[in-house]
Amino acid sequence: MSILVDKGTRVCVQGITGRDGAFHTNLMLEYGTKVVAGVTPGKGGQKVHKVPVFNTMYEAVNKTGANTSVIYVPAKFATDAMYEAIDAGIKLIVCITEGIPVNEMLKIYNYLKGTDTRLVGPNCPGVITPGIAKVGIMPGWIHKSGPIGVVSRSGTLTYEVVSQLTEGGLGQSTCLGIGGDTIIGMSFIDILPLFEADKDTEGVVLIGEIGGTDEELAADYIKEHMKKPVVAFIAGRAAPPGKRMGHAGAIISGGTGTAEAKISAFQKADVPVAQSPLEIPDLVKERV
Amino acid sequence: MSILVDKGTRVCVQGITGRDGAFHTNLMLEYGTKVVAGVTPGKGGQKVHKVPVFNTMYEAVNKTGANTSVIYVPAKFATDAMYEAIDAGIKLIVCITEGIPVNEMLKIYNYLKGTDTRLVGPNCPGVITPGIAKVGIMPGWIHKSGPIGVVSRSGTLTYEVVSQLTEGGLGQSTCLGIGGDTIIGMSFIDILPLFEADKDTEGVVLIGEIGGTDEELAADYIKEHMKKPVVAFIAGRAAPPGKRMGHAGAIISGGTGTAEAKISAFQKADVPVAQSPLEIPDLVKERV
Amino acid sequence: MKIHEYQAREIFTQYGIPAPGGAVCNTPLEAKEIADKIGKPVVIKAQVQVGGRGKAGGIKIARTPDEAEKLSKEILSMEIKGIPVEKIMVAEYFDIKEEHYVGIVVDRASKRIVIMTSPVGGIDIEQVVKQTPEKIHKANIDPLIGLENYQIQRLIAPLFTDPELRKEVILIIKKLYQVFIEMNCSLAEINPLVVTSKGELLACDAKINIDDNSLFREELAKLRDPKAEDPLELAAREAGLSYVGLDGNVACIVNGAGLAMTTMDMIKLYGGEPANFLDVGGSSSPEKVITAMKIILTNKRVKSILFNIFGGITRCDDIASGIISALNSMEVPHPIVVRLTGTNQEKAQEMLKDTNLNFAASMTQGVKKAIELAR
Amino acid sequence: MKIHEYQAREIFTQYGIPAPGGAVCNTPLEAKEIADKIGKPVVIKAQVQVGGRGKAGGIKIARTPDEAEKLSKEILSMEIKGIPVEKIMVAEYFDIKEEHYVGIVVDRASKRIVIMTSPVGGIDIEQVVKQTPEKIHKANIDPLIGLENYQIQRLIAPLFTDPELRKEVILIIKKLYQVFIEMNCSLAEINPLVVTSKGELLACDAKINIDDNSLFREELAKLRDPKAEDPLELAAREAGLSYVGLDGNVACIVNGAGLAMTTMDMIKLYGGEPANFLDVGGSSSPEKVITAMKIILTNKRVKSILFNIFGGITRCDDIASGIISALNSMEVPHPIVVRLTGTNQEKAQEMLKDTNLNFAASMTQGVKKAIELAR
Repeated sequence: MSILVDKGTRVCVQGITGRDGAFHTNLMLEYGTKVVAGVTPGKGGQKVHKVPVFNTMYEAVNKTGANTSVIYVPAKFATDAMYEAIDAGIKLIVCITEGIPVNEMLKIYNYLKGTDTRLVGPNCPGVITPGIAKVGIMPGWIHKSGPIGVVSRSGTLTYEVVSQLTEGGLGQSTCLGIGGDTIIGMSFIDILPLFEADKDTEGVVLIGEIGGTDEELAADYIKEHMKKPVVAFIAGRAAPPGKRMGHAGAIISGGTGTAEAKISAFQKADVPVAQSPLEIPDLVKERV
Repeated sequence: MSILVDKGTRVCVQGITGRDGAFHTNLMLEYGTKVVAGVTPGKGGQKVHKVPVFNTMYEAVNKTGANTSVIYVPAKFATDAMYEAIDAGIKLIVCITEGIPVNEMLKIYNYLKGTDTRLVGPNCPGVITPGIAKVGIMPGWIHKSGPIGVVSRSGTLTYEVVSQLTEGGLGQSTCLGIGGDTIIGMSFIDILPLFEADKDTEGVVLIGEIGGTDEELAADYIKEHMKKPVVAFIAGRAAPPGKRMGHAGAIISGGTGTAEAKISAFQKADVPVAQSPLEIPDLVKERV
Repeated sequence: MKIHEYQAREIFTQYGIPAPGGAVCNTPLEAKEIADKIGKPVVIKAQVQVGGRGKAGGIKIARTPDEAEKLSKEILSMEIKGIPVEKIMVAEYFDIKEEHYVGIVVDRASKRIVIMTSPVGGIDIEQVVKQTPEKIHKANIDPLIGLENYQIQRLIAPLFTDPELRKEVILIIKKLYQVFIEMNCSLAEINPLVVTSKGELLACDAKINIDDNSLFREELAKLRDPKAEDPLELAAREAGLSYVGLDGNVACIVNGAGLAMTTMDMIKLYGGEPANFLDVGGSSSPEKVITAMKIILTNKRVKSILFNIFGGITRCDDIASGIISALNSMEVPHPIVVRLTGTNQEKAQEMLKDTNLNFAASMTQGVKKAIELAR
Repeated sequence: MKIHEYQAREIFTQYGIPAPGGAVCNTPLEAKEIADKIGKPVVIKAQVQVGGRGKAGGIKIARTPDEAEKLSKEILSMEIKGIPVEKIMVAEYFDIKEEHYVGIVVDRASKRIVIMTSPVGGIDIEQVVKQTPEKIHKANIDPLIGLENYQIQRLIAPLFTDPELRKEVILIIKKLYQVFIEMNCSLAEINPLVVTSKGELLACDAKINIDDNSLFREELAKLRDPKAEDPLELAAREAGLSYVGLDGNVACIVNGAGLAMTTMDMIKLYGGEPANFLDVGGSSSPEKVITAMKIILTNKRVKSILFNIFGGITRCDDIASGIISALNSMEVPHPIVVRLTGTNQEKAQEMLKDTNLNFAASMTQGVKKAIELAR
């Protein structure tokens, strides 16, 4: 087992004919992901790495049975792509795109509540179930199948942590980045219950960062609902307040969102917080 | 048992200080309905027929435990009242108001899907569970407790049918009018499953009219899902096409919505269709 | 509420939807002047709110201003489906390469807004729906989200291949949607959306129906043309009633649309012919009853009048006091049958006990009595 | 993105939110002229995008045009929190009866839009939230529905009792919400919303932050004042990078915000001091690397440079080719430590094998090496 992505995952790449879309389609295929379709309006009929391209998601889903979409289209068109995917009945949308306006994401988030579709991202590296399928842009080779779930607000920092885990002999059930934006689809508290329920996950690594209160909510959730051990890491201890640290969501403002507050929340929930990614594998081994 | 309205129903009247609101508050109280609160912005602190008036639904719900709202406010303010009721956690909204713009109702309808609130109406007479409570404007005295569920797109026509049933010795489990507008909250196919599941309902009378295809959908639903007998009546056999018959929804346009089509759909579903309200009690007795 | 083509065209123009040059007028001379100004062949179109005006001869092409004057005179003297032509639209005539259809409606079944396109424009779209449904392309719009680009793309892909035309059509559809939302439409239609022989895109006909429940907005209400309407229906609506005239002789005054329809149905069932549909509405007042009586008395075919009232929010005493005022203020030459049940019925019966009306205890009894009295 | 008070005030005025008369200027003489035109006492306010300008002496009241000139001169020569005052706002001064707060923000926790009102206006709202939270009134707006009347009613009931004032405030809040939506704001605030001694309602301060992700809209992007910003951060942003200057001497160039923050954290953890946050972003190109190098070399405190790249969508070969171009096109006086892992890493290693950079196999190794080289 795993969460979100498994053997039944059939991927449609939205924006498959773009530079990044085509490049990562190839890498996903090489990893063994069932990329069954791509969509770029006006380019239907082409093929990208032997994957058939359609003009619309509706066509792609109907003709290929795609159930998962990964979005590489530019920010200006990304929410349109999401609505199209929802409308076509896609069950999981993974949105890689960065820079989507907040008011559009607010609408998408509230709209999704009335549907069966789940959204990971935007501004995220995607979801990988090692050895089965990767849906996104993470380098596949650093991952190894195993019992640890990884959930993160970051992209490359996740790769760093995963490669530490793999080097430390700890494989992963599923790893995912939920995105660095202010408003994202699934949050930590949406992902943690999935890991808690997943038979193949024995422990979870949670990688947070400054900004917002999602880590504090996650700490509360872990304390009250989780039996599986969780190890946390928080990026941004050295960040000054009031400055956006790259991610739209990584900003300490009005005294909330500090690394200290998040670390203290985890400590209160008996979740050990690593000081550096290097420490994570040992903290996990102590608990699992 | 019954559907939608029962002993636990605690009503808040939105627009309680208006002419109709106050008048029907009194009649609902006389019928035995637990009218626990009223709301009119700016008139908080007053009492109407000993019912306390609040400025906001939030206050009304928090202070009185109201779980059902009945709306008598003018069309211009009615959707605002509905959003307020939804926001305050009301479980059933009964909207009596007539003349609400269609585009506002389209929004309300689609918004409700993401909530736990049910809407009966607008432009409807309300819901009554005889002997227990009435939430609306129907004359209480024509009803009698018993095994027949009544659901109707009409108001006064429903009274006519109900009084025939009562005179014919057939009491009612719950009677409701779902409203005569183009876009309404609950439709026949939302109500029929409730009657099918209700232990105290042994048969259903469905009163349709020209316009739309809700009766055709109901016929399909009955054929495929219902074990309890249903008797139908369709108003508007003598209506000319292209003319709106009072109700915004009662119009034959583009060849759809004719009485013939609806009657034929029911006949195909083995649902007897009465030629006049007078025939209904006998048709029910034959089946129940 | 229907509005005229020229009104819809003005709205489209305000929103930036391209239309052929032209103007509306009500005399042949003005038509000539407009044609002269355009300086090209023109098309003259009767402004009537009924379908099939083309087949009825209400649309003609004039090559010269003089011909425009002549044809305008003909059209302005026509009646189309019983409606006299009061105004005509004179617009530039174009050679047509393609005729498409774009329309937006409220869809009752899905409870959403539906946009439809078809490469088969210029004819009644319902015919296309019936005969070649595969040529209709639909998109379902969630009113909470609005029209999305992917939906437009899907709708126009089967109609237009030229990228430049596509760009223009996308804008036109967005503007049409904006009209639909901002003008509280129940229908907004361009049929045909024309590609001229020179490759221009033009909305060559404009149709807008406005949601009746939105007419509290003054800017929408003022679009109504009282002349385009049956005067009795107009008078009824202004008094807050619903009236539809029919061909029979048994008039009825009923509270509630469903019961009013059923009353008509029963009149027919028992061998009579209803003279009208008349719903006095929910919160009825004595004044409404008086207006209802006046409207009914205008219909010379009427032989008897049936009041069929089942009071809920309507109070029987309001109706009774309306009947009394009406009898006191006007001559009523027809026999009246009264059936009053429901809210405040005792009070009403008390009020009417000294009149010489025919009382009925049930709808059936009332209907039968009224039919009998109409013979 | 923050914008100046005077810009926010202009936007408010365009939307019909009432504000005191006045204008913005950048010389004492102009200030005198504006004050003269107003003909009443004026308030002079420094236009700087930092909080606490009042306490810092950046807001002064002038009774006469001459005094306005004198005080303007003082304010225009000030620096507030390190920012020189370039412009001042000169506005009519009013006797204040009440000061309220109205603000709209994106609420991360509820993922909705939140409107807040408070009868305690004119001071930092976060202080009110902390000290007297019962004086903050909130409404949660579903972005799919928008602001509803009942919400406004609830928000203003505790602030205003006068029915006329309430009507005006309802309009102001509706307009503020419209500004928030149409201008893609992350914050839109009137603080204080003043009731003058004569009973007038005026927005006496205006604050708008615009969502950075919406700056592709030109009309929003042009509101940016480059002078109000750190020049390095500006240069970085224009090149598609994220840069924040810090006080240390170990520079870092990282791909990904989380990894960049962690790199800073690690530099500190191992006893060094980071010179900056620098994220080259997702789809990185060689050009971005060159710009990053240029920015870092502008910081005179820098002693060593660490590249920490874990390639995903970023390709290591792009970074490598950027490094090579940078080394070829500019003088780099500091030692460079390179850690490159991930997508196309072999290609990158091959490209860089002939340079004399310091290579690190891991982040920890790279961080330690860079700290060592900075000593």
